[in-house]
Amino acid sequence: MSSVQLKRLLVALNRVKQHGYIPKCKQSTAAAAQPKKEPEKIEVFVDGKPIHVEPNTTVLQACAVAGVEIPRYCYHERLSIAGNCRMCLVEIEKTPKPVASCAMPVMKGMRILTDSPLTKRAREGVMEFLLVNHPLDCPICDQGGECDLQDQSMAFGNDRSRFTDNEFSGKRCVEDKNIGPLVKTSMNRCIHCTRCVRFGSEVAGVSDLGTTGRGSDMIIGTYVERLFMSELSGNVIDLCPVGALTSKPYAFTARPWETRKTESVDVMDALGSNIVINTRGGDVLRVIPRTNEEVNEEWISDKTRFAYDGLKLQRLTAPMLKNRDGYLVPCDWEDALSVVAERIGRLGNGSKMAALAGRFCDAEGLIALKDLMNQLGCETVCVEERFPNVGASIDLRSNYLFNGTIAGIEQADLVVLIGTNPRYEAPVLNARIRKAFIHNDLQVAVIGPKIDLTYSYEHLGDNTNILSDLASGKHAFSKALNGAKRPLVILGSAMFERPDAASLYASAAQLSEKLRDVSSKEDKEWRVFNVLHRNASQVAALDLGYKPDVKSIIDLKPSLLYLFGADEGLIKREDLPKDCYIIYQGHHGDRGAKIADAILPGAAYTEKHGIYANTEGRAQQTHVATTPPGKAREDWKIIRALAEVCGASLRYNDIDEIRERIEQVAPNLTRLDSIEQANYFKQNIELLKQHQSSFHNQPLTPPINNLKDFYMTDSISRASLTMAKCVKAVDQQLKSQHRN
Amino acid sequence: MSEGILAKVGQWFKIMRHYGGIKNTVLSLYRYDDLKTGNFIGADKYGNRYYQNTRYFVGRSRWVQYADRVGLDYDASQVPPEWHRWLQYITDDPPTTTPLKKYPWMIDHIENRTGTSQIYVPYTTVPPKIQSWQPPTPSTTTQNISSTKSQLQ
Amino acid sequence: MALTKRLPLASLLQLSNRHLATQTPPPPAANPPPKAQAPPTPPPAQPQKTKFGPLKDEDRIFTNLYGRHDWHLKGAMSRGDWHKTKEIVLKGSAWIIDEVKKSGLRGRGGAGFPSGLKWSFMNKPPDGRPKYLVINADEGEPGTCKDREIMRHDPHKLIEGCLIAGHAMGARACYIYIRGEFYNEGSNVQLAIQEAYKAGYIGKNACGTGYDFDIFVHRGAGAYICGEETALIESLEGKQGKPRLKPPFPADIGLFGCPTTVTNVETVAVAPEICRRGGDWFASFGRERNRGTKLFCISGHVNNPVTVEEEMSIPLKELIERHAGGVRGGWDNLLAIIPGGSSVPLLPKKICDDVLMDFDALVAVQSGLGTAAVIVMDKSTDVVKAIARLSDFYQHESCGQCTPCREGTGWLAKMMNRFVAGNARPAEIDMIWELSKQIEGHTICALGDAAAWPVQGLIRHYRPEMERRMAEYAAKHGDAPQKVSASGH
Amino acid sequence: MSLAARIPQTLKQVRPVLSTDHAEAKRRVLNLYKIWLRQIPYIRVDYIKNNWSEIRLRDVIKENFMRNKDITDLRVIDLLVVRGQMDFVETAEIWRQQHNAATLDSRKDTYKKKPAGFLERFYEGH
Repeated sequence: MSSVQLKRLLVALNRVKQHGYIPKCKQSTAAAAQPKKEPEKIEVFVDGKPIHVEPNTTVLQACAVAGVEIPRYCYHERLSIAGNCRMCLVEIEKTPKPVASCAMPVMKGMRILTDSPLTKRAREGVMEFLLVNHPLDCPICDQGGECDLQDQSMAFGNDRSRFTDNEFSGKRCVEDKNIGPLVKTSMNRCIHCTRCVRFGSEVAGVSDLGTTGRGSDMIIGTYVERLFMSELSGNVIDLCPVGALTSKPYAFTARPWETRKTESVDVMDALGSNIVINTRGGDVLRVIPRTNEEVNEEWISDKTRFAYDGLKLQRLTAPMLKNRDGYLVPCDWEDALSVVAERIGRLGNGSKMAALAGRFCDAEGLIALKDLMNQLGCETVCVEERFPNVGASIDLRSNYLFNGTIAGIEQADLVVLIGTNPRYEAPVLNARIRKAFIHNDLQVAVIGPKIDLTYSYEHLGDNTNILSDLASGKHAFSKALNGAKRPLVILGSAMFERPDAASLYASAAQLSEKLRDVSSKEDKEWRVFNVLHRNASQVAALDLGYKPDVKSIIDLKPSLLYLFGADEGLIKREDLPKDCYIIYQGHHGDRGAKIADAILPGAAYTEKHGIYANTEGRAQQTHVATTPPGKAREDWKIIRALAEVCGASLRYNDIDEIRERIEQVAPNLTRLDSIEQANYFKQNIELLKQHQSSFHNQPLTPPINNLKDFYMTDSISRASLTMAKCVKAVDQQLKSQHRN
Repeated sequence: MSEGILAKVGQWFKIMRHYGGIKNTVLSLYRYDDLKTGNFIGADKYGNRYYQNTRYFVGRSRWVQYADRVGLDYDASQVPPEWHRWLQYITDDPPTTTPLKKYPWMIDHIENRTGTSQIYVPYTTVPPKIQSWQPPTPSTTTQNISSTKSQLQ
Repeated sequence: MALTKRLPLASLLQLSNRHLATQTPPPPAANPPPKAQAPPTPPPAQPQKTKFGPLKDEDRIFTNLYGRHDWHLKGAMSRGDWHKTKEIVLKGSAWIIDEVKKSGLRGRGGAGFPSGLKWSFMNKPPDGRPKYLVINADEGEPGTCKDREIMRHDPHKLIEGCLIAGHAMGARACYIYIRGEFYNEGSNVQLAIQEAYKAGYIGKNACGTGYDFDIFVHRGAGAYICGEETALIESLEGKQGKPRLKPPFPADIGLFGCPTTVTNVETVAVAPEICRRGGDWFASFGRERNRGTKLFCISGHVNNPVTVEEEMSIPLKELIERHAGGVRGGWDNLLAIIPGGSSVPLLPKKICDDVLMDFDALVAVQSGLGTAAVIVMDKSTDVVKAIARLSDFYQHESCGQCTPCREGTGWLAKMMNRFVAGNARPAEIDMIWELSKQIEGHTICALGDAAAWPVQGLIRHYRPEMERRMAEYAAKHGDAPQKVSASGH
Repeated sequence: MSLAARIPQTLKQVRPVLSTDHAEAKRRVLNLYKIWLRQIPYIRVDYIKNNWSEIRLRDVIKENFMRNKDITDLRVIDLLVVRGQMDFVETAEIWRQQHNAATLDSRKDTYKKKPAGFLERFYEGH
């Protein structure tokens, strides 16, 4: 046993001691959701080996259960079955022809032969046909090394070529399409598996891609040259089994075996999509999704996938202090920390100090900053996104979480979206809703503007009265609502910016509680009320006791303000007293750095071990893919060092110790990959009863309602050239004559 | 034997004649630890003189006496390329008999400057991986953040 | 439809004579029904039949095949259509299916699936979904022009058949998918439907039976593949005409997700006559398992190309000699015959001499009855070029959905076109054989098989001819025809 | 986890490298130590730049031997002896260069120590 293994074992044992259990990686909601009677299993034989599978599984899935991998191109677990590549042909005893295993349901006593001469010959034949018109450009193809066609032709193809006819007439040539700044096409390589077409129409909900032509003239494309207008368009790159659709920003950058893969978590939205960061030589080369059934399945949004080039631009790489002329100049850490500490010390106590945390902050940095500020006597430690102070407010976790869980959407039968546009606030969540809409007949109702959500929904209107109408049962939709067995009410966090956020929140919570009375008959544990956050740091910040109230900072008129990655521009220089000293700690020179007097360069999410809690309250951690650039340091270390210079004492010296500290404050944040259930709706409702509702007249409009605004929302994506190109492309598309 | 001695003495005189007096001979011996006689083939414009004596074995049969002004700081890189090719037996025609063609793009020969203040220092030619944020300075406006955007448009 | 029916003047007289003979003796309204209804019809206890054809005129079902008479409702009724349809419908679906089963009718679209069995698949307990009958009138098989004749000259037979077949399977409506090029045929069918609606034969309370049945005409856009049943369904639904995966079969999930049966025009059109005259009557024609009469479309190098109704199992030679005026230049001038439309392998003369025209006999000689479109080729034909042309056709008509067909048909066509000149090595004949085997049976629909079979037929029977051409070409252009290598792409 | 308990068992079964028992191994080690000590005057001359005194050099040699004093595995001891002989030959034959020989002295610092305090380490960049 190596020392590393030993250490891990010790850590695990430690965990057992602390929690009494080893935190499970993934709870299977699918298993929990099927208490119903198990259908009788069918016995089939794969290469003579008997296995039992459920009826309605396909032959291919049955083989997978038996541990036999059937080669495939067109088949994909999350897409409908096309059955057109014919690579998955297997022989079944007593059938004259080989059958396409991806589409064939198993039948009792079926004897599947995956290794018979007939099967092998069929695969070989299909491989040969696929390669007739596939160009031999593997050396310059970006898919090389992770190409299904390459791998499978090695495994199943013939070792001789019979393509004599290519010497007479050549291979098929297809014009490359320009479908936007993200996806590069090389249509000669296309093998017509139609995965991209199916993804577009089934998951992304845009029918931009399709097939035209017939026979060998069939081509995948957009018919007229236009943009693939989807916020999930990058996923077709992963889906394409060959190099026909590849990443434009990543083009000709690296081979997959050269890159170092780091499993991490995305912070571009509050969903916490699981990602793999590919790096080479300290350079983030690309971001690809990682499968997590509970969160993102295997999709990620374009912002998640392509905004990484923002991590290389506009970075803060050295501490900066203002010189005598009032301009920021780079300096050493020693100087920066001592000057900042001196400014803090000059205040005497922390009552005139404030701190504001932004959207990319990890739990480690958040707890360190909060500890420091509290030790210095400062209580105004806020987070950028607001939350209404009504009822129990943030004291009960269930008030600000997406309680129903993302995977829970698939069990829901009705979703009410209040003032949110999930398509652009959490694209992968929207794909999940669409999935449920297609497969489970999920009914969706929207309170807000009429927007294109890629699925049809009942539009209830966009004014605030509807909420009270729904709650009182006066609304026409109330009947459907009250009949719902597993409803979900999703409240957009953008609504908390409104002046009547408290009333809005109260009525949404009350409505949810009312619906829960019905749903609890079906499922006692069903949780109706959900908040869809937009900021990755929000839930962890609230868990750690940050105040969701930016206004209190302005009211305080602080003489020192600590901006921790706060780049939304909620506090302007004019709002603060003239002599207010602003410290900015973060990774990008954005709105926060512009108004700062001192800059402490921190690490971006790819450069640190950080815990992030997503909108469901699921704690997940990022890992170090690259080191912070220049003199930048991990955030909690900066604060820890500053504390030491200030004379405050933060008692943690390494990542394990700070996580122990987090555990003292919010133990759920250290139980990675699991959701701590929160269930205090009743109590909150009691408290909410005291609230007097008063609504404003302005319509419930989420801030981002078209694709153009989706791309650049935060300091990383604002710095990203790729995202800027996307904005431009969408702009052009909207102006072009082929709008839709 | 005596002939041998006579021959040796004759040789000495020959050498001294070749070098032009006792003083020059001693100086030469001091500079090169060697005294060779041969035909003077030519001199370049830096003052290096080139000799040949085919009685020596190939490899030793051609040599250079560096310009007097360099003293002991002579260096093989002081030989200009047109003489280098003769000196290294790349050609048998010295530039005195067959001068090389002159092109306008040819620059003057420069000796190796390692160890001097004009030393060659390699530098990176690739752009930096990380582009730092430039804080507003007196000369720039405050439009830094949107600069990437404006570059694009 | 390169091979349209052309009637030389000489045969015109003969044809019309025969038709007159059909028409004159029995008063059309009176003659057939008693046969169907009369119980004392002697059971067909005939001894093993050994001689098949020619069909007697009174046994013909399609009595207006040549358009000599009025195709409108009135004329059709005078030929016996819509006679006692109500009674047939009222006998119920089980009786109709039973009668069709008894008749031994096999699908006339090419695959030859027993129709009674197929229709009975639809009689599952209802689950709330409507059922549909879809008529495949997308007749695009080269050499075939039987449905076309029915639709333009006898549309009421089809419509009456739709009603009966539709009732047999409990269909709510019927869609007739007519090939786009059949403009006049589509118009005729549409007019006939209008007439039938007006007469109350279809629509609400069809024929006064209390059964509601609607018929819609849908005109295709001329893709051969839309003649495949699932592609036809897709096309009807407004999608690209590309075959669906089976299972699920259309009888479970078909048009608009409802149980659907797709049948050929001829199959449906003979149904009323079978019901009227009894399944036993129909079963008295042809050999065991190949019962009934059939429309044969004879085209190519014959003196008198014709579409004719004949008894099943009629010898091929007799069929051609009797109805098509014989092969151009005499039977000895015959080279080969494609017996069932372009997608079946061709037969050389020595097999044609005594082969019977039915499903089983042609399968026995490694061909097929298909749509019974007999394409005759005399000795002036370049047989390799003819098959190469068919390969081109299949390449053009492949839908491009599944790999072996999309890539394979093009490859076959490329090779076949080289074989025409002989620009290939003899070893490539084995290769193309293997390729065709790689396509056959590996595709979603049968188009892959259809593309492979003609090539296989050619190699089976004309390999020496192909090798001769290659040798000739090699002699003319130097030894090796091209830089063929085993490894080069 | 009885890793320690298993070691003697496995050791019994393996083939010896040189020594069959501890007495023999000890003899080998002492022999090696002696030849190193005898070489001291020559090392001082050969590696003059290190400017070793005789006492210092004796300490260095002793320290190098004492570093492995707790090793009980015969095979390991034997291999260390072989290694020491190789080092010796290299030193005696002057195959080593001055700075290379200097590495015999472990107290000669060739790297900077990592700071222990958090702040110092922070400034260092850790």
